[in-house]
Amino acid sequence: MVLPARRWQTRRAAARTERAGRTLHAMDIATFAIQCLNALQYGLLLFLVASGLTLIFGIMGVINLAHGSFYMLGAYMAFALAPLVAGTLGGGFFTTLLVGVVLAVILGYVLEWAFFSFLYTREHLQQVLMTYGLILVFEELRSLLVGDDVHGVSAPAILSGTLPLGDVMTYPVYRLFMSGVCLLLALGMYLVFTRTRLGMMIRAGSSNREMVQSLGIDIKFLYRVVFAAGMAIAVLAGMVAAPVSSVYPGMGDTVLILCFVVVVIGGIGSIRGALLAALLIGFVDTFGKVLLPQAAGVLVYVLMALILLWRPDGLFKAG
Amino acid sequence: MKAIEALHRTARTTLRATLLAASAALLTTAAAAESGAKLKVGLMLPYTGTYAALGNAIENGFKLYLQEQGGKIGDREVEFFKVDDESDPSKATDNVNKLIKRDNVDVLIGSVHSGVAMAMAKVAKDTGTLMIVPNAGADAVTGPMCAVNIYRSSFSNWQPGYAMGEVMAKKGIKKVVTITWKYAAGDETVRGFKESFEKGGGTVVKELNLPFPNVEFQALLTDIAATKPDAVFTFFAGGGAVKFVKDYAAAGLKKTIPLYGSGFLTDGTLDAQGADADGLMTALHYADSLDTPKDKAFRLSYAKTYKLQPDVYAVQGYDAAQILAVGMKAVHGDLSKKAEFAAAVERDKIDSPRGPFTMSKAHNPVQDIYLRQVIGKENKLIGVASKALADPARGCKN
Amino acid sequence: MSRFKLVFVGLAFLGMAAFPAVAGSYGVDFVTKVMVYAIFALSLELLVGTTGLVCFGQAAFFGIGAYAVVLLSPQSDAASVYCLLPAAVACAAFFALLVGFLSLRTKGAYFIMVTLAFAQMAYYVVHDTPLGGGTDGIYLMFKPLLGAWLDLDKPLALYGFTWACLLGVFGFLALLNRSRFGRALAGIRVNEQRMRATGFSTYPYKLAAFVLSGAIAGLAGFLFAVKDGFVNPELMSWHLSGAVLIMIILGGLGHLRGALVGAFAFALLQDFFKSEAVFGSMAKHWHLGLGLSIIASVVLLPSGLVGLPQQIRARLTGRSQTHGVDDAST
Amino acid sequence: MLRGHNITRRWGGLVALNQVSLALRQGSVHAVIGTNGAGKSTLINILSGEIAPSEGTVELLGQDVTRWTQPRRARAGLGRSYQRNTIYASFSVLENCRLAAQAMHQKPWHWWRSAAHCVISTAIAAEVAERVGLSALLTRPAGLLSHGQKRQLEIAMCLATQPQVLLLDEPLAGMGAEETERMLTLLDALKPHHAILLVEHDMDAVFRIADEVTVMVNGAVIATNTPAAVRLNPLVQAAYLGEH
Repeated sequence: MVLPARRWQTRRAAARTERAGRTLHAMDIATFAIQCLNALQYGLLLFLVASGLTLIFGIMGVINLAHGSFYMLGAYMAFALAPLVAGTLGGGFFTTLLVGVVLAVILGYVLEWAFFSFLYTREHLQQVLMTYGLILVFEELRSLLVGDDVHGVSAPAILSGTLPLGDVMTYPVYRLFMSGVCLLLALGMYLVFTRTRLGMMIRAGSSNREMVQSLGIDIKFLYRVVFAAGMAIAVLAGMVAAPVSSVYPGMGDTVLILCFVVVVIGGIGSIRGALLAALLIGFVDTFGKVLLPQAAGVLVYVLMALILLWRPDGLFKAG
Repeated sequence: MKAIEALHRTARTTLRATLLAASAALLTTAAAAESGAKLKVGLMLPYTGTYAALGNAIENGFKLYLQEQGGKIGDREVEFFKVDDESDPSKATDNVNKLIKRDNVDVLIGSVHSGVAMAMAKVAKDTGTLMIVPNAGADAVTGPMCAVNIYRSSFSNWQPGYAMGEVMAKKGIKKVVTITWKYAAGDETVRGFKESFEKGGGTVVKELNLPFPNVEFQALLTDIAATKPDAVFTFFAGGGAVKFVKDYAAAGLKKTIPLYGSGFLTDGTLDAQGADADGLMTALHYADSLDTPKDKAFRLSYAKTYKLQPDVYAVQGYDAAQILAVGMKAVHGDLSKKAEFAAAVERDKIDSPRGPFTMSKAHNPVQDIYLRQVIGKENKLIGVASKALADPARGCKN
Repeated sequence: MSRFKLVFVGLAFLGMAAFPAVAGSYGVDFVTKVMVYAIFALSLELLVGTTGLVCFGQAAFFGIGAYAVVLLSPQSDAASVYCLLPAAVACAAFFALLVGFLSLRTKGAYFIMVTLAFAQMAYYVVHDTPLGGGTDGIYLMFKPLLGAWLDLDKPLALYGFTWACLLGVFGFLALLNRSRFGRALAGIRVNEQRMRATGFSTYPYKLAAFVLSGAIAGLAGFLFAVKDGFVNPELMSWHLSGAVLIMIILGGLGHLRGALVGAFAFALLQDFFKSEAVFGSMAKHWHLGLGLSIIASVVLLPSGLVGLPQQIRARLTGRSQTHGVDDAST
Repeated sequence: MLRGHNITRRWGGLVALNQVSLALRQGSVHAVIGTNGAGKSTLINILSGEIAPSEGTVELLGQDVTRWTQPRRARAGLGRSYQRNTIYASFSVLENCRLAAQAMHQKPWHWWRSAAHCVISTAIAAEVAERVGLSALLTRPAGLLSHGQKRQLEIAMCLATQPQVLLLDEPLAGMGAEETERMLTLLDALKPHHAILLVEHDMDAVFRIADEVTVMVNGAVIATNTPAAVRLNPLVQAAYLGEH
């Protein structure tokens, strides 16, 4: 005879095995591996967008709400520039990328000069107001110039193939290319930060503004460069993502908050932290959707809250 | 320095102008509506943001009908008042009040976003203002919220889903996975689908959801591949629909697991989706090649007027104007006779480009839902998925 | 200056009180809405302007106050304001206590983001779970009654009630700012470390301010729900948190009347640029005008709209602004 | 009255303070000198409770306060001034002092009463302002004071909490001769009733006023003695005073 308590335990154990069995069924090893790949790829894309933000945020202390608009600008550039570039330079996707980035650098440089250069001595929140104004202006200019329709951007022919993945699925080569770009950029930023004089200046600038000035570095120029670089990265991210995400009004909006989450989890101004945080979010989001669909929307924020309660300065403090 | 001063001055003048305009707007509460001269139509549609293109199409459709009638509805000239609802339900009540109380409109046309439409319906019901919904499919508008003065020229979310469920069950498809955004339109469409599909003997083995504006589908596509259903049914619209269709094709699933959807998956998005959408089957109350005289005339006239191809939203806007015209004619321009207005609309057939339809008691179209297939950037008509399908109007006490 | 302030605020409240006499029903509605937003902005001003805590999740408290009204109202008849108002405020305050308790451990931009995170959690709870009644929102079937004599379903009654609430909140915060509590908060804004060294345990002060702010936002939420009779998850979205932050920055941080002015200016600017009478077909691109005027205000009004008189005076007397008195601690 | 015992502070692998001990007595000024980076500020921060020591204990008025928070130590009678001015620029001189005085009479629940009506705080504020010689400038916004006046106000705010132990971080920094003189007179006047720790770079002033001097090098104490004895200490001369 089995005691009631024991019986209850057995039943619970049975339930547990059954549940485990179901989960196992839902996700065998191959699927798990593919999901990891998805998470990795999503995380890397997030990093690509967020790294520009963390650069501007960390070094200049500007909370740039318009970063999402820069991303949108990039995506629309990929759409609108392609025919122009093909017509004038005869180039394809990669030439367009190059042209876009160059334009972004120029635009970023000018934007900093026109809208931000006089704001650093003011209250920080004035900058927030400024970037908010920019969001509205960018969004409307987009509507006036390109219209409100959804557009697709096709991937370049060389990258439009797919790789077989399991028996039903395939994996688009272009996504691999995207991940490659993200990794390259991460590596590039790492090298610039650790190996070059500019990187040294940037790191010094993020930790101590007075010291930089006392070293005789032109901080105005430094800021302008950083802002332009941050913008160029966002635009690049938008252009690279365009063939996958397509371009549509309001696309910068959704990406913005996620980017801030990445930056803050990673530690403001830390490229390493941003990379780690982006990957973390990639995994949480991907597996959350599959395993905990009811809470998928909230998981990322729970993650952020938990991490910040554990480490109030993010994973890596800059400097 | 001069420049700055000038700027200052402009800023000040602008401020003054703002205050003047605003106070003027606030204070004029015109009692001019009584004159009976012009019919005041309030368009509360999204003109900015994600749905801006839809708002414009609806307005175009509405104005096209008006133009065909010589600029008059029920012998009254029409004056338009427009409000951008921004697809933001939290501002909806204010926006609709702007039209009702400030502009004293006789008719409300709106909106696209169903949360906004819900807020509007509440105000319309409370104030008794005539309202025609030209898109938002929220079941509740012609369900629990139904009223004698609230009409819909489009569809209920339930309708395309239900029709597609019937079709797929008839095809002998057994196991289906559904995937949509976790919000009302998605939920209601899937619910309609499930109702008819399971009635027809199929089973929905998995219902996948993702939080609303999220467009990162890869994880769920992998899940679909692992589940290996016979087919997938989906509801997405706008940018999300484009990305979903492209991702679905890129993941190679299109070849192995056929994708079906509510028609919004491929409406207004085909250019962006390109070849990835080819062959997709969807259900909606309109298609690109209906080949009826009425539709041909409509399309020709629309294309001429706006240099654009019409879409389902334009049709819905056009029909909103038709519904208004039918009612207006019956009451001879006196909108206070709500019961007679309603009786006329319920009795008459609306000669829509989508094919004639009638209005249910709850004021939702009783219409054919077409089965369409994407062929060469067009939603070609394949057949009728469900003939004269009426929304069950659950909760409507009319 | 102080007398000027008093006169300005007094006139503003008198003007609002007298407004329904000259305005039509839309005007009454409009100003009711703006007054609700002004209360909401004041709640944030207590945190940002007074205490120096930039909260980016204020909409959550607003939304919780609003949802509490709808969810706690009986289905079949009207509730009493006496029960419902405290209940809505208490719900918001309780959530603020929870959020503040955890988030006040962090500082600066991290604090901004943690408050955002909690607000997003609240948003997704009402958006994705059956608790909140769905993504399309839910209706308040019967508006609450205030005793037998004041039916908040009547626009004028609601206007008066909102006006009184605004006056109450404004007066309360004005007193609070002058009190020892308020001075301590101001000290914390400028230099929290110094306050600690002086002997103030700053955490309880900040938490108290946070809860108060949440409660006031809850009051604004209550009024909003009663006004619209409809609540929607968008009430908790970060867009609204952002908008209210923009209002107080536009108005001028560090001044209670800044929140008032900001709420009005923001609403009027929107209405102005949306007006077809002025802009014709460009009215549909009203974001452009709003964006440009916000940028212009940043360029031309370094201390917000409330700093404008001083700026003009400085210009008239031919002197540049005195930069001596600012809150930089060095 | 304040005693630090074997205080050690490590930042990662770096040792900022190594086994530092010192004791302050009422009626004496204890100066701490040392080069930049010797650990003086870290020491003051640990004594006042701003940062926690890795090892060692702090004793205030006979109680072990190592685990107390900074505000609690402050209320128990430990006052400190900062190297940088920490006054509130937009408040008047009186308000600055009153805010500090208020720390002992917080009563935050009195939300309806203006802080200006708090009799005790106002009286204390006026008194400390007078002691540092600012009573003529009570209504002036602190941001408009001269540098020396700001330093005086800093001390006044420190005194407003009526502490028994004072930790002063470079109160003379950036002052002119006349202002220095006034400050030293003030310190002399404070000496009988307070225990004072003075971190200072101005050697002349230190040797004039201090009763005891601790010399720190690289986070460690190399000598503690009377000024005269310290001056003669060869270790100190080699490490520090030799530069003169």
